[in-house]
Amino acid sequence: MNLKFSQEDIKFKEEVKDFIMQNLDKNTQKKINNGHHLSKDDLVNWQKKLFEKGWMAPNWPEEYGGTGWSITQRYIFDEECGAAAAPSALPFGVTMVAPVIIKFGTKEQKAKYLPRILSSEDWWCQGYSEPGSGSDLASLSTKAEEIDGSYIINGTKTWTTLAQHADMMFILVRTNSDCKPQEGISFMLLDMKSPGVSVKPIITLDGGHEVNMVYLENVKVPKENLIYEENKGWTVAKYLLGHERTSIAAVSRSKKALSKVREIAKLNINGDSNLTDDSRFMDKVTKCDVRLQALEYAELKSISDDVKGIPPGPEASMLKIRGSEIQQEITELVLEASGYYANPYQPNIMDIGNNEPLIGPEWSSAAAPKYFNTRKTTIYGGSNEIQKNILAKMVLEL
Amino acid sequence: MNLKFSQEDIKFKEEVKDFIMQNLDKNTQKKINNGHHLSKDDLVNWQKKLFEKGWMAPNWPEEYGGTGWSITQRYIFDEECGAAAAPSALPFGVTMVAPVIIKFGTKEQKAKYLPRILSSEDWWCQGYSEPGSGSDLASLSTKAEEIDGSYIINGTKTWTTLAQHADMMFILVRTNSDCKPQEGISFMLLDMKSPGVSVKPIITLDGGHEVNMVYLENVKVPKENLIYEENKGWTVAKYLLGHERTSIAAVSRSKKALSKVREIAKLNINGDSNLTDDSRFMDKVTKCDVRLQALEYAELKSISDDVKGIPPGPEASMLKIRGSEIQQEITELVLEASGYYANPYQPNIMDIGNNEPLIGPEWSSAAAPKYFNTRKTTIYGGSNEIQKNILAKMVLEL
Amino acid sequence: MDLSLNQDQELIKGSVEKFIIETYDSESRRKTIKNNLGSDDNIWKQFAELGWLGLPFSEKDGGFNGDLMDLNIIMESFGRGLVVEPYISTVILSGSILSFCPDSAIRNKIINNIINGVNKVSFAYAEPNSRYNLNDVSTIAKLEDKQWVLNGHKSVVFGAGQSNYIIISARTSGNRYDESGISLFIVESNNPGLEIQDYPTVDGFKAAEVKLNDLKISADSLISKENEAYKIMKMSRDKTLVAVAAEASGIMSKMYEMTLEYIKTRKQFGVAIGKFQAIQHRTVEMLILSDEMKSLASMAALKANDSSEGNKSIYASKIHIGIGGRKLAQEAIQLHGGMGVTEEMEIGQYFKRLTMLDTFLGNSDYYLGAYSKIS
Amino acid sequence: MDLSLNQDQELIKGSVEKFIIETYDSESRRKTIKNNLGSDDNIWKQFAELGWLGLPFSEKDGGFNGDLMDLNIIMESFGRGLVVEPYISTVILSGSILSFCPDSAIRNKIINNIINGVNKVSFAYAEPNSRYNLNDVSTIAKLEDKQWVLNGHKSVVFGAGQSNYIIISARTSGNRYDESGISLFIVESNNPGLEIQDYPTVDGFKAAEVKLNDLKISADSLISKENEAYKIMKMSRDKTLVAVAAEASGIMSKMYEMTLEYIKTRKQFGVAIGKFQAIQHRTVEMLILSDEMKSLASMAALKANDSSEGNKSIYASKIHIGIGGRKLAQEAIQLHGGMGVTEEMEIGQYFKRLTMLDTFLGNSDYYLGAYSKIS
Repeated sequence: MNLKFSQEDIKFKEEVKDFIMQNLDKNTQKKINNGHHLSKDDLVNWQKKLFEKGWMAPNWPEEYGGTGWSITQRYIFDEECGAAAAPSALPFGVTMVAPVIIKFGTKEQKAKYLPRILSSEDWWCQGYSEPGSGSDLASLSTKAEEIDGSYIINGTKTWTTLAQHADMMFILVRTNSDCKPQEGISFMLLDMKSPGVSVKPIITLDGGHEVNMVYLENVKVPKENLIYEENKGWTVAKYLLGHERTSIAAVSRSKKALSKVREIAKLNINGDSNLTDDSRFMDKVTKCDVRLQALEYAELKSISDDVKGIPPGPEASMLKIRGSEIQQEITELVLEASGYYANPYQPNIMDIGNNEPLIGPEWSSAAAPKYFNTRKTTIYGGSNEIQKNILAKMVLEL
Repeated sequence: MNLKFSQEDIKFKEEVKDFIMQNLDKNTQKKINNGHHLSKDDLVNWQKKLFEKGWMAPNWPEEYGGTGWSITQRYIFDEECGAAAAPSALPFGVTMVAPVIIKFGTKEQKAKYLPRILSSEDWWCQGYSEPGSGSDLASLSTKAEEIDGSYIINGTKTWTTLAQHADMMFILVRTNSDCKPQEGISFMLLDMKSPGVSVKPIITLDGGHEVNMVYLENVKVPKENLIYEENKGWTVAKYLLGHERTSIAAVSRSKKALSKVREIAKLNINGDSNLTDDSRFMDKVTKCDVRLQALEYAELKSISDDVKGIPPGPEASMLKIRGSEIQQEITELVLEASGYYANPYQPNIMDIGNNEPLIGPEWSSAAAPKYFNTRKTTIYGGSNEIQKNILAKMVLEL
Repeated sequence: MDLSLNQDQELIKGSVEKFIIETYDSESRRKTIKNNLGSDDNIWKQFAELGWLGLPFSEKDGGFNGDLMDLNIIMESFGRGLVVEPYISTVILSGSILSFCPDSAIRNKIINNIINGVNKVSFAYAEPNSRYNLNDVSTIAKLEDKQWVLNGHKSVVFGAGQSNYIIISARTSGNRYDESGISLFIVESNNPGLEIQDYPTVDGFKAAEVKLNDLKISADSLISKENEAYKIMKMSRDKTLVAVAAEASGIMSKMYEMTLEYIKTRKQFGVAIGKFQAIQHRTVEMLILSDEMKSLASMAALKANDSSEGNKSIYASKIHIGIGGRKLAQEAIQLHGGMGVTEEMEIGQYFKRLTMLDTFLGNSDYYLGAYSKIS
Repeated sequence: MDLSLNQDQELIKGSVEKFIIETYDSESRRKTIKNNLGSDDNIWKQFAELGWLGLPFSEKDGGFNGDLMDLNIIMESFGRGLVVEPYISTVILSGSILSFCPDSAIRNKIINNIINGVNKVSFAYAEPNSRYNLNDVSTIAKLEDKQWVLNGHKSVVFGAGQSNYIIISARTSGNRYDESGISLFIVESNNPGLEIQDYPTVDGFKAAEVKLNDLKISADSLISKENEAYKIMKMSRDKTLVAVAAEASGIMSKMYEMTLEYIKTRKQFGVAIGKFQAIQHRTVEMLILSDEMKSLASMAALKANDSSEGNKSIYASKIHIGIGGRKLAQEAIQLHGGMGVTEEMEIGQYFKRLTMLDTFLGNSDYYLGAYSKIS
């Protein structure tokens, strides 16, 4: 066992650094550094750079456009992107639906969708949650009926992240009601431009518009958009769940965010002294760092398994639980550091063209909204309670 | 609303102080101050002094020997006993079985037992838990069968505190098995000198002998020792549970223990400096103090209700939960303060006649064993999990 | 010792509870916030009529001589109703400052106008780098030609943009961190030497940056004794903390109740999620945290003036807002699941307010430090 | 980067796991403790035969040149087996000290005797008021007539009463807290200048107060360079912490497993208590805490020698013992209910050891302070 980098690895690290320096938009970087929301353009522009470089899909097999990186290279890439405050690629396409298409898709489906994901031509969203079924996903009631060789879908999806920009949705629908809930679900690909699709914003606590209700009224989905078999959607969904593992822990982003907290602590924001002299504050930073070190090692093991082709186990749930908790703790630290300057509400201060005068330091301008909004990380992607249920069942066998 | 003392209250406070100073044995006090176990004599000697003064039973109605104190006097008495490290009277007699006898007992039962409790002639223990039923008390299986006008009891009780010294036990037994578990239980008084009673020590984590197994083999209990009605023992037990409220929070003892922690922190145990300079340590003391202040107010409200004759509600469970947690936290603080001197194991160092040399400071001599042993406070008297179940049902109505 | 409310207190409690339930609805509150008003005039008028604006002032000053427990009662209900009007900043914080200042025409006039609901007043003490230290004052006041000339930057002054008067702490002698040498001035908010940058706060209140650019005010604008304002500021802050604790107590009890209600109705896996034991135990913990806040807020109100225990109980209550309050608030959101993070649900509004209350006048870390010094 | 064990490591792991499961039973362990022996000679002999006593020493010194990951593997199993023999105090702590000291006849002889299992050695560093500071040394060593004369009181010296040699840190120059001026001496434990008060520790180990009353030893007993021992002490401590983290990891994983087993079998209200969701979620948290310990222990072993990250990872692992470890230990006892607090149940033995490991070489608060200084 060792954590050493080879000469090649060190060269690769330089290459990644250079790439980021030359391609990452400064305003995008500033937004991430200060906890502001990214625009669609911020994200797509970055993803297109990645695509041009061939680095859009480190988690895919090489034959489909994956990078073929070793565990060390994967680690280095994540680390450098985090350290430079580069955006993470939007997961719904490249990290979520793509592995599903690769595993279960037909040749035609692969040929049609994978290249468009790689090039960021399609923006994907996830149609899972419904108003009546959040944690209890299997109880979903959006219906797909087969009529004249197509599926006709009716129902409502909710918490659909960034659906307002989406071209495609992967969706779980009920194709059979006369069986156990899990056995009547299908996994489909739905064109968001289809007639009958309407998207209504849900405004979150921070005042932002990231999530949506998506109403589906007699939406027609061609049969070729079914993934795997009818009524086997649950199998597909479970596979997908396990494959989120490396992105979900957000280790490199949290490392960057925590080092940003350390930088903030060095500023003179408490009279002539700074927060590094405040052991109360610094101990919270350290405690967070301790857990983050543990998480980093766990993630490394997980990437290592992934590279070796070992299928993900329920340990992804542990990464999710701690990763989300740590993300929240870091936002608390920034909030605490902000003092009174956590109060001003200036959500759009970093948008291009905004001429409002900035109140207080840049780094605190989104401290409170970011804290509010980050409460979601323990709720979405399978709430931490659900993750604990999964671990209790799968690992503890209770 | 006010928390002020009247002139009379202040006089009473002086009287209590004087009484304690004149009557509390110094070695007993030293043991309490340093977290060591008390002997039977330590406790009985103190209780006899209380009896002589007429202060043995503040929680009883005056007609049976209670003190008739106001809420303020109750508060003052507890406070001063805590502050002086005076023992609390053993609860099983005066706080637990006595209110039951007063509420449910016959004239004869009252006449026979209450005076002997007041005078500490009888040492009581509690026969509730069984090896197979801890939290699930209603599932108890110790059987009482009526034969020739007496009950014959067979079964095993466990976690019986200080049964090795006991003259009497109040016991829950099953008198009917053909009904809901709660409906077949009776509450009885059992003479520990009866043939068929045998007591076997359980040694706890700290190496101490406080609890026991009590084996009951064909133990004869006269019918007049039944409390209330046959099969109504559950009603009696529930009544008793609510009446533990004022003693269970241990506020005044915890206040004393925490002020002792502050004293320890002032000693030079870290080079030339002391722990009061260590904000890590002191913040834990403060956080504990904050909760203790909240608990004190809640207890005051509870005593206030008690004095007004308002029957205790499920808020006793909250006192139990926080009171036990705080007791544990304080032992952690002493353990932390002890540093390396938490290591030496000298359980009997304060016993009279022990000639071992003391290793390290007196106050740390029981730090670790006390911490180990105090884990029990969240387990016994209805574990904190059970208290939460009770609150969920009775207060939250879930 | 007496732990029951007296008759007057029962009356106040009854009237404020009734007002909150019957009059202070969340729709109008949201409208006030959305329209960036900071306050609903009609509501403020009713506060005056009900006597709440005069409650903490002495009879001599034209007030009702309410004690801290009266204040506790009002503020607990305001917390439950999530009152967004600047009662704390005008009546309690600025009001205390004024009432602790020596008699003067301007002091008495403004107190009178606060009580009548005619004037709102803000207290500008914080500065960009002062964090929570009242004694960290870089704003300078100099006497020139019988006028005071003030220069400096006061940050996050609650309600400043909607106030008629602003009280300003400024240094008249000494060095930046000295406790002595601080004086208090009052100024009309339309004085051209004031630059007021008004903005909404994340929890629906209003605040402003107040910059003093050669602000010139008359000699009688000095309302404290020269150089001796620190003690008044500290006393006013501590009194305000009693109100803050009560507000937090109201918010926490309400959040607990809303969460309890939610888990009784929200179904997953075919049953109300309140049937799951893990959820039950966590909700019980919320109940206890809320109950502790109520105890600490009452303790602070009852003990505040006790010389040896007063500060300990006040600081304890403030510490619990930051620790117990944050825990309860996070659990409330978590148990509301996705709904908890939507702007639409009321729970989030309480969450935001409670979060910001921790920072107000010094957060829990600050008072952990303060507590260590006095115990 | 490679996260899998190499062949040698797999071999060590296999052999130590086998030994713990097949040979190291809790009955004999309890007998060793009860008889106040501190160590079972037969077990120690097997340690020597299996090569574990020589593992961390270099080949030049007659050892097996094991790295920190090898040590991690051994210690994790020792944690699971709750090994009470003084492996840490003799082989790791005293062994590291010796190996970092410059070559000398006595150094080499004793290392050899440790490897062979012939000698046990203790390291006496702490003093009654030194708490966890290695540089707080009041014990004085003076050179008189070509002999060193030592006076002082060394406290809680693990295994001193059962050791053949004791290494002593003493001040040869400078003031009480100076890092420079500390030297290391080795002395046979039967030297009449040593007064050894032997006692059992609360977790089943042995320790002693060691008082030096004009202890006279030959000039070659100075094993470090004069005045320059501090760095050696710190390096040895940090290396020992890597072993401590691994032991804690073994203990925590075992406690988690024992608790899981218990909640699967213990029935209340007619079902195994592991069926209750509140219990399940808490046990999951234990699993995560245990997993974190394993990650941190591995991280510490892999990074220890990295100049920029080494100390951070070591201190992080020690902090987690005190925070995560204590939490897990308390939960393990709580979920065992009454059984958890009996001396008879194994869980309590693990609880005690893990508790005391937090204090060993500095508790979590101490390393929170140390961490702040280096990050």
